[in-house]
Amino acid sequence: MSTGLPVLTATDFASDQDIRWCPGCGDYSILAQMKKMLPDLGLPLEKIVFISGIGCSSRFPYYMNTYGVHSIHGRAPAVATGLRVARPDLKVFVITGDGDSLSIGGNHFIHLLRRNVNLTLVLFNNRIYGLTKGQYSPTSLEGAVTKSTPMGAVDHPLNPISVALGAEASFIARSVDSNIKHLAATLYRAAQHKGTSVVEVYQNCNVFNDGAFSYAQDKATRDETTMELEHGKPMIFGKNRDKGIRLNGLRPEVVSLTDGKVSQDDLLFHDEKADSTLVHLLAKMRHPQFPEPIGVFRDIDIPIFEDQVRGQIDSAIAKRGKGDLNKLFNSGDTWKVG
Amino acid sequence: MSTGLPVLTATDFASDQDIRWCPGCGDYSILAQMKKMLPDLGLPLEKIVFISGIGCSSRFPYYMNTYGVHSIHGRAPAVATGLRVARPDLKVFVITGDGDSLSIGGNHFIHLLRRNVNLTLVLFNNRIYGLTKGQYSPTSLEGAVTKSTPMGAVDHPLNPISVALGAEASFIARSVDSNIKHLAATLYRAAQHKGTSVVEVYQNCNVFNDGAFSYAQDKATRDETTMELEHGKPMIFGKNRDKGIRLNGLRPEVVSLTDGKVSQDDLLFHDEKADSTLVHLLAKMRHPQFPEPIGVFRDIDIPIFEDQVRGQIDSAIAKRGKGDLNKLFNSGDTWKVG
Amino acid sequence: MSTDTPQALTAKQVQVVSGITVRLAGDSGDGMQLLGTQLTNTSALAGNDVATFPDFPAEIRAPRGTRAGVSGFQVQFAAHEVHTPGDTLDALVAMNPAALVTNITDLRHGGLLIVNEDSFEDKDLKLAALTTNPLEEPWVEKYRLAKIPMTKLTRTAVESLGLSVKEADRCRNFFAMGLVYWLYGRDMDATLRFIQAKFSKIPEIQEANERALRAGWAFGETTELFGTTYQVESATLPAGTYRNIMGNQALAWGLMTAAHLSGKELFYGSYPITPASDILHELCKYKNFGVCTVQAEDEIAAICATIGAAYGGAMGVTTSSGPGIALKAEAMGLAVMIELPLLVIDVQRGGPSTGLPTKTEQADLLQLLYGRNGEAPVPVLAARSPGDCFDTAVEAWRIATQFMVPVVILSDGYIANGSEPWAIPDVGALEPIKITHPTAGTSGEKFLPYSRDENLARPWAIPGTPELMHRVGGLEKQNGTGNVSYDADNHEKMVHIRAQKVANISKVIAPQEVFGPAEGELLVLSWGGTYGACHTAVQQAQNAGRNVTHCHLRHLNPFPANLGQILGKFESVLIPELNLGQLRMLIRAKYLVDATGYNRVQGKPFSVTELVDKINEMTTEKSAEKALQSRAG
Amino acid sequence: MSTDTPQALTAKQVQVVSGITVRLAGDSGDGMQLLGTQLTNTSALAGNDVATFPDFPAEIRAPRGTRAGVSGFQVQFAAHEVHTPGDTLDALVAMNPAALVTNITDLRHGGLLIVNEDSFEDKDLKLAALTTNPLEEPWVEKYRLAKIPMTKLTRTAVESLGLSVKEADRCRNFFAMGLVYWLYGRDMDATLRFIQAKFSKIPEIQEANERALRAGWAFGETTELFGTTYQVESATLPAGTYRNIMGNQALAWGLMTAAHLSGKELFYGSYPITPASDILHELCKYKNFGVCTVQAEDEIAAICATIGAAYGGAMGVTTSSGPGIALKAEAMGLAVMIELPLLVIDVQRGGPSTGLPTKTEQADLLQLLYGRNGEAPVPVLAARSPGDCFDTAVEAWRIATQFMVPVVILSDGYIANGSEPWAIPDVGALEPIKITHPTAGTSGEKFLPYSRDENLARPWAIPGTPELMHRVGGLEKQNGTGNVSYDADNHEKMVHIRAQKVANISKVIAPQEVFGPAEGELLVLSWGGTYGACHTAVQQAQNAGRNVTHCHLRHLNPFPANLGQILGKFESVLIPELNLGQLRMLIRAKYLVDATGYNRVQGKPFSVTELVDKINEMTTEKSAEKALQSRAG
Ligand SMILES: Cc1ncc(C[n+]2csc(CCOP(=O)(O)OP(=O)(O)O)c2C)c(N)n1
Ligand SMILES: Cc1ncc(C[n+]2csc(CCOP(=O)(O)OP(=O)(O)O)c2C)c(N)n1
Ligand code: SF4
Ligand code: SF4
Ligand SMILES: [Mg+2]
Ligand SMILES: [Mg+2]
Repeated sequence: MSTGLPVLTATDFASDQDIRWCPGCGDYSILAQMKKMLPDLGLPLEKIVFISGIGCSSRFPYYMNTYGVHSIHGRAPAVATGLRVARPDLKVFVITGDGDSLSIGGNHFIHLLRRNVNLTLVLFNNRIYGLTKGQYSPTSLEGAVTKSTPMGAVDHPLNPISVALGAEASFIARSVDSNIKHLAATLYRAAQHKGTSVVEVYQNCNVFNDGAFSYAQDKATRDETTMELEHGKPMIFGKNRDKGIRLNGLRPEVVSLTDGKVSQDDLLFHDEKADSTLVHLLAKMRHPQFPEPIGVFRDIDIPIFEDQVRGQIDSAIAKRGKGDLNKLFNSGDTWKVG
Repeated sequence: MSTGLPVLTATDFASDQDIRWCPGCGDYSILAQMKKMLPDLGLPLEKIVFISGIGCSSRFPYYMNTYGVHSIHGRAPAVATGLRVARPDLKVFVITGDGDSLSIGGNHFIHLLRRNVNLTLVLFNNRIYGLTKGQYSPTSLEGAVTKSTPMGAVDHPLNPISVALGAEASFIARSVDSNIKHLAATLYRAAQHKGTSVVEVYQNCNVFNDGAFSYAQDKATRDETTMELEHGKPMIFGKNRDKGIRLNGLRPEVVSLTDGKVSQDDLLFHDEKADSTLVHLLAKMRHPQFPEPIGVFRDIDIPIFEDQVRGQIDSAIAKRGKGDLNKLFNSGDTWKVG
Repeated sequence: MSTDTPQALTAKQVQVVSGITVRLAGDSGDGMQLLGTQLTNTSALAGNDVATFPDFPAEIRAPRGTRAGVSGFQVQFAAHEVHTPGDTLDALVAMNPAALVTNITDLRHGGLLIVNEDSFEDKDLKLAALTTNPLEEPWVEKYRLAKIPMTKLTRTAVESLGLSVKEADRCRNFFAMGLVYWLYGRDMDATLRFIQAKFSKIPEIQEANERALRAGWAFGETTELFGTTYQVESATLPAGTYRNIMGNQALAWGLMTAAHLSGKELFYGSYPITPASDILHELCKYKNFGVCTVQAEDEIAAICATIGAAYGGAMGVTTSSGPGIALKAEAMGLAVMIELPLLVIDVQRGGPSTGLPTKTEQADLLQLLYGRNGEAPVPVLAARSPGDCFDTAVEAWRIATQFMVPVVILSDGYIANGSEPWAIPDVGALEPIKITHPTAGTSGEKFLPYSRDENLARPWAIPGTPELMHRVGGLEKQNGTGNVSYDADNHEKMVHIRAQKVANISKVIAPQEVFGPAEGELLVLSWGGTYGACHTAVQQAQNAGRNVTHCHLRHLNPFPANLGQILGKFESVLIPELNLGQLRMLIRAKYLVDATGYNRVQGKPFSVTELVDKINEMTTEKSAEKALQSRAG
Repeated sequence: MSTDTPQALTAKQVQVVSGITVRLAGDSGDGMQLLGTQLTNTSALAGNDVATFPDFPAEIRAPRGTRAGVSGFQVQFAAHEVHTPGDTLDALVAMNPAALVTNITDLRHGGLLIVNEDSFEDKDLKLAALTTNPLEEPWVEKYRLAKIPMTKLTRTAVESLGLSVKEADRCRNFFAMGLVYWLYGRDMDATLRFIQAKFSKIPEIQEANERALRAGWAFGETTELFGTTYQVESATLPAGTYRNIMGNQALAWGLMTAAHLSGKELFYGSYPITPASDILHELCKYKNFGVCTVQAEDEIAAICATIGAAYGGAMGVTTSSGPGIALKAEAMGLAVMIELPLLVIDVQRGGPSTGLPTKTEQADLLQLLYGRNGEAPVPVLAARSPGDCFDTAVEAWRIATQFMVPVVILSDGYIANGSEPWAIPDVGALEPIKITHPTAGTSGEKFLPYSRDENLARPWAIPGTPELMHRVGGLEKQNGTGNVSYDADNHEKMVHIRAQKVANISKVIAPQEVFGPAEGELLVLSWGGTYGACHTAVQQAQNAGRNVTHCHLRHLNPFPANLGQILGKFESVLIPELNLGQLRMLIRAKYLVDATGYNRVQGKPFSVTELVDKINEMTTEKSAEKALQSRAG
């Protein structure tokens, strides 16, 4: 989209602060793709605000030459909601980690989604607490051995996509830090969505949880272990696009497209606008049983919180006229003295 | 189940405190059915603990002649988790409201479920904040006019069943305050489950949200507006059991069983052990488009948090022997003086 | 009232009295709060000064007829200034036995006791956990008892309307109202208007309530039961247009006015909690004033949303009560660190923990001052009366924006639900609140988000402003640039700047005033909602010739610059508080003054009498003329 | 060390010194913390008294070579008692330019400066934001510079093992270590054992590190670079078996011991936060001791789970740091109301808000005392050193169970990560903690969950006990029955009981002791982690003849019963704190003593020197003999 504005480049979005992530951290690539994607939005720097909680990932705003708030642990969605309601003219991004958004911040996360505040939330999922040096997180797998679980984690991990769906999110997507083209494209789609868009990014913490997503990151394996979702297209994956997903009752199953038994038309077709049941089914497809879907799971239009909040203000003014304090104070039973 | 214990009756479970709910409140019937059901568990009074947050519903423990904690707003699941881990010999119930569990307590709610702590949570859903005199809650419908939303609520309501499913709950059920037989039976099923069992109860707040669930409560309409789930049985409803639910792709649809076109075998069969996709689809069936399913949506067996926590302690002792502090203190580099 | 001995109820006579204290008590279902409000408005309209004290159970609808279910509303209306709802009752209206036994001890001997005798049957007594009928107890002799079959009389009054018994009985309260109106020569018009408005949709109910009201009045006139009616002349308040106002309402209006005066949009993020919820209920009515209310998922989200709005340039306000305020502590620390203007309002209730939600207390002062990690100072103001909530809100926002700091306002359940006549201000005449947001290019060099003005305030640059992009956050900031800094000296400097900034506020606030001699025997130092009782007690003691002065604080942090001097001028200092001595600790620590505390923690306001007694105990008889001298001088 | 002027590095000689302070500084990746720990243990094993101060960046791995990435570890080892890591350095080992420039100012003139010259190339200088090579600056003259090509030497040492360059270079730190060991005549055995254990799985790395260590030692011996080696005799500590212990470790062990002494299971609910997380990491290792650790979803859940466990009869403990403690405020109020024993531990860090996570501070005292709604008093204890964390934990649990009250322990980042020799106690010899849970039928009549014993403690009846079923909660409780009560007098009574219960603790705690004369010119009053610096400063001043006494508090609430008398015996009182004067306020308020504050908020411990200066400023020269007299008498 073109505006009269001077065209910006990725470097315009870099702040003057040196970056403090560990060498090799997946956060770098997410930062890079974000900067690469932002100019395409055609917005001036001052119209963009990054809001984060606490965590390695949440240092993100300091590295952006935009407005930003590095808030407190888990509360970024609430801060962002207030900002959007007060300033619907701003483009807001929420940057959060798996602990920030699903551990301490889980409640704000689901309430952000149910309100459908118009902003983009990027969830850096490294399945670990990075900043506090390696305790397990709500997305750590069962049995994960970490600083706080020497004998293995015992709670069942949360699936960010399922939680988002449980909270009726209107836009849900997933990407991978190292899959940079896909990541940039997915961030762009999310930024275009009207309402809350959630992007889970598989992010490697090479210091405390190295290789957690290697299956989805390695060029060698990723075509077999992930499946790019395309709206209206059949669900096909594999280096040679030789496998697909077919529906069997309410169950997805992997089928071969080479043995001639199954044709593309028999496959499950992706529909970003479909009932949430399809999204649910896709969310449940986990490695290694299934290729893990990446891309946009869902993109539907439903009313936006701040639009409605402000809409009520406008219609109240339309109905009752702009309020007059003196009138208000003098309404009802009053009396004069002297 | 029979134990050597003196057989208890409902009245044994009544405390000496007078009940302070509004006349006509749905909470009375839930309390009554709970007391009616408890003796069937064959547990002595002292082995049972009721833990609640804050709200009208959360006054519940005061009325039970068992142990109990009337904790703070939204935190009952956390208190209960600590108690269960410390005391796996106790039968624990969590009593909570729609605001208590899904507004301020939403995060503890989902983390309780993902841990699958062995207890029964009863969610009194009256779609309103009762105790604070009538503000909208996360389950209030869009447009709900309440003390805090004179022009109607604008956020999209949370569906407790969907949220529970998003957090991978192992037992999910729904019942209605006035449907007392069904309520008692459902509470009993929940209490029998090993793991976290969630029961959403439609509860009438006759003072601030009267009739919110009248469609599901009135004997006249409830057979048409609700559908009792039965494991392994086809989904049939209607006063004359003349309607059923059939699957169309991933979509459920209401079909007539009278026009001879559809037979019971064509219907969707309920399976409490099925993939979560079926539960998801049932959760999405809302009045008036669909009859709302009541009864047990899901009942699966997965590992229990406190069992595993204690299991690790036991195996650590088995492996390394019961710890000896003197040994520990004197291990590693030490030196003598004098 | 003068007389203290029961007087026969004979021939009617009008007695002029300077003030009357009445309490209406009945079932929470009986609409006592509504009656109380009506009597209050009517009395205010009659030109009396009034003060009220509603007292209702924590339960929504406690079981009918039980003691727990009793709801009461006390009003004092007088021909002179009143600052409290009154200590003892001149009249008690008890709609049932539970209401009688739970309130009777507050009725003065010889006071008027009006009961609905229809509700004293065995089942009623049982509900009130009574084995005998109190009306037959010897101690009722101490009062002037008026037994009235209100139920029967009301039913007859509305008979022809064909209402159900239940509906008919619901009109009882208006019968009682009518009787009270007659007794005190009150005008029924306002209440009739109210009935018409409220029940316009159900004409027969409207008609029924009107009839019940009139029947009550007529009953008083015709029956032999009452020998005297009472007349309270109108008080001489300062000239102006008045209305009756409740504390939470005044707070809401004050916030709206502050937004207006500063040209800001009011963003209000809150989570319901007693007794603060009514602020939310009030503000959400005024969307056409551009008021934006968000009911958040919890108190943490509420304040965080408010912080987000403040970063965006709005007037951010969040309110709660004790337990909810505790949850806001961490986020308040963030607001301190990022130095944004913000109002955090605590309507205090009985604590600790869930405590006594519907009772009043002053025990959150130290929580608001110190309940955050690290050195995180915030200004704290406290309102002293329902009407004062308005001014306090406006001043708090003035300070917040001038010093770029979150400001705390303390109210309490007593003033939040209490009401008093309020001299309506002319909004146009109020001093505007000037706020400037920096814009690009005002200075050539790089923008410094943590640069300082003469107040040590940093610039409030808001998103959308070209070239001023900057990041704020909870990590220590480098002064000037606002970049994250772990530098030792910078940290110490910032800790001092944040403290000094708050301390500097004492330079802009009005010097503390006192009521009474500027020096002498005893200074009564109070804050917040106890103003009325303390002021009245000091006044009475002064009139009785005691050498005592009253000093009431609005500013708890920082203290007014001249407070030290004031304290130094008195032989002793008495600090009455509805807590265990929180202000007292602050005063002792700061001024090393051996202040005495008078502390009550009973969930209810002070009585004037207990304070007068304490003052008498701490002052000497002979001091009378001393007092006069220094007043003369 | 004595000499202060650079001396030529010529013929080797052994110099016996009473103590040495060394700091190892390098990239966070260079393993400086590991080296520091090794040097500490080795020195402790050599019988020295030691004190340490690790100082690392907030980032996990700040960018290599930058100033932000510098990690340091300071050790003082001595032949006498030491309570601080030392003010100025006798030797600084700098592995790169960033480490050099960020630490050099702490090296005393004439101090030994050892650098890895291989890491002073242009790219290294650039990373450190340097334009010139500091080794060529004139000011290095002030120090005894030893430029050593550590990288090259290490590579040669491990050459034959066929490691990658990266792997080889990782051994550099052990080369430096070996050199330091030689310099101070340290024994390499312990470190060799450590290397063998740590790298047993990768033999070639193990071998490489061993070689590097030996090469460093050999280099010292052979090279002409060093004229002197230093010898530190072993200190004369009280007899016993010692180990080196860190604060968080001692805290964890103290909790386990308290559980053992009380026959309770330790339930630990926590949420990770710097600098408290290591307590979780430590405790979760000891499952075979029956320790139950739960990492909750947030701090609120952590304390609530702990409350649930406590209700169930377990020993409940929750830990956090400032921001997380703020979140626990509401639940702490619940614990106060339901009167259950519980430990809440705050390892303080720089604030407010997220502040300076890895820096130390003492600014949470008032938060813990007052950061809750209503009157919600809790006992507060503070540990004074790493080893003292153990005793403090045990005493805190003793108090909690004896008085049925949640108890707060304050630690801080400095003692949490610092270490010192610890005289290992014989657990069998420690006094047991007696706890009795009531059982059914002990008394015929109805069980009263809120009845009181001589300490005002209520019975701890736990679920599963027949006939004792009862409900607790956050609403005010009726004394005795524990039923919900809104009664005015009961509320006031309960508020006083909860306050009195905490006040009563002063009857059971040991009377406060002082170090120095019992009366005189100056009392230095301190608390928590500043013990070491304050004690050492007072000792030095006393030795210099000043009339000064040290009083260090473990109990902040209630204060020891005799504190008032102690304060009264001194002409002036100095209260040094790493905050803006929080204890000072409490002391002034309670005792009306005009105490002076010495306050630093720089995220780091006091230096002994600054305190000595302050003491000298507040005492008189002539007081010397006075001091001696009162010591004699
Ligand atoms: C209230 C509070 N509790 C705890 C912490 C400590 N803390 C900081 S970040 C973090 C979790 C980080 O994990 P995640 O959100 O996954 O982010 P990551 O570092 O992995 O990117 C924790 C527990 C804090 N800063 N504040
Ligand atoms: C920390 C805190 N915030 C707010 C409140 C006030 N409060 C009490 S109950 C409640 C909500 C009640 O709604 P719900 O959970 O649906 O229970 P119900 O009364 O409807 O049964 C609120 C907001 C409180 N007691 N504590
Ligand atoms: S700790 Fe992990 S997540 Fe954090 S910066 Fe380092 S690599 Fe990245
Ligand atoms: S307010 Fe509603 S929910 Fe609460 S007791 Fe009354 S009827 Fe029941
Ligand atoms: Mg993470
Ligand atoms: Mg509800």
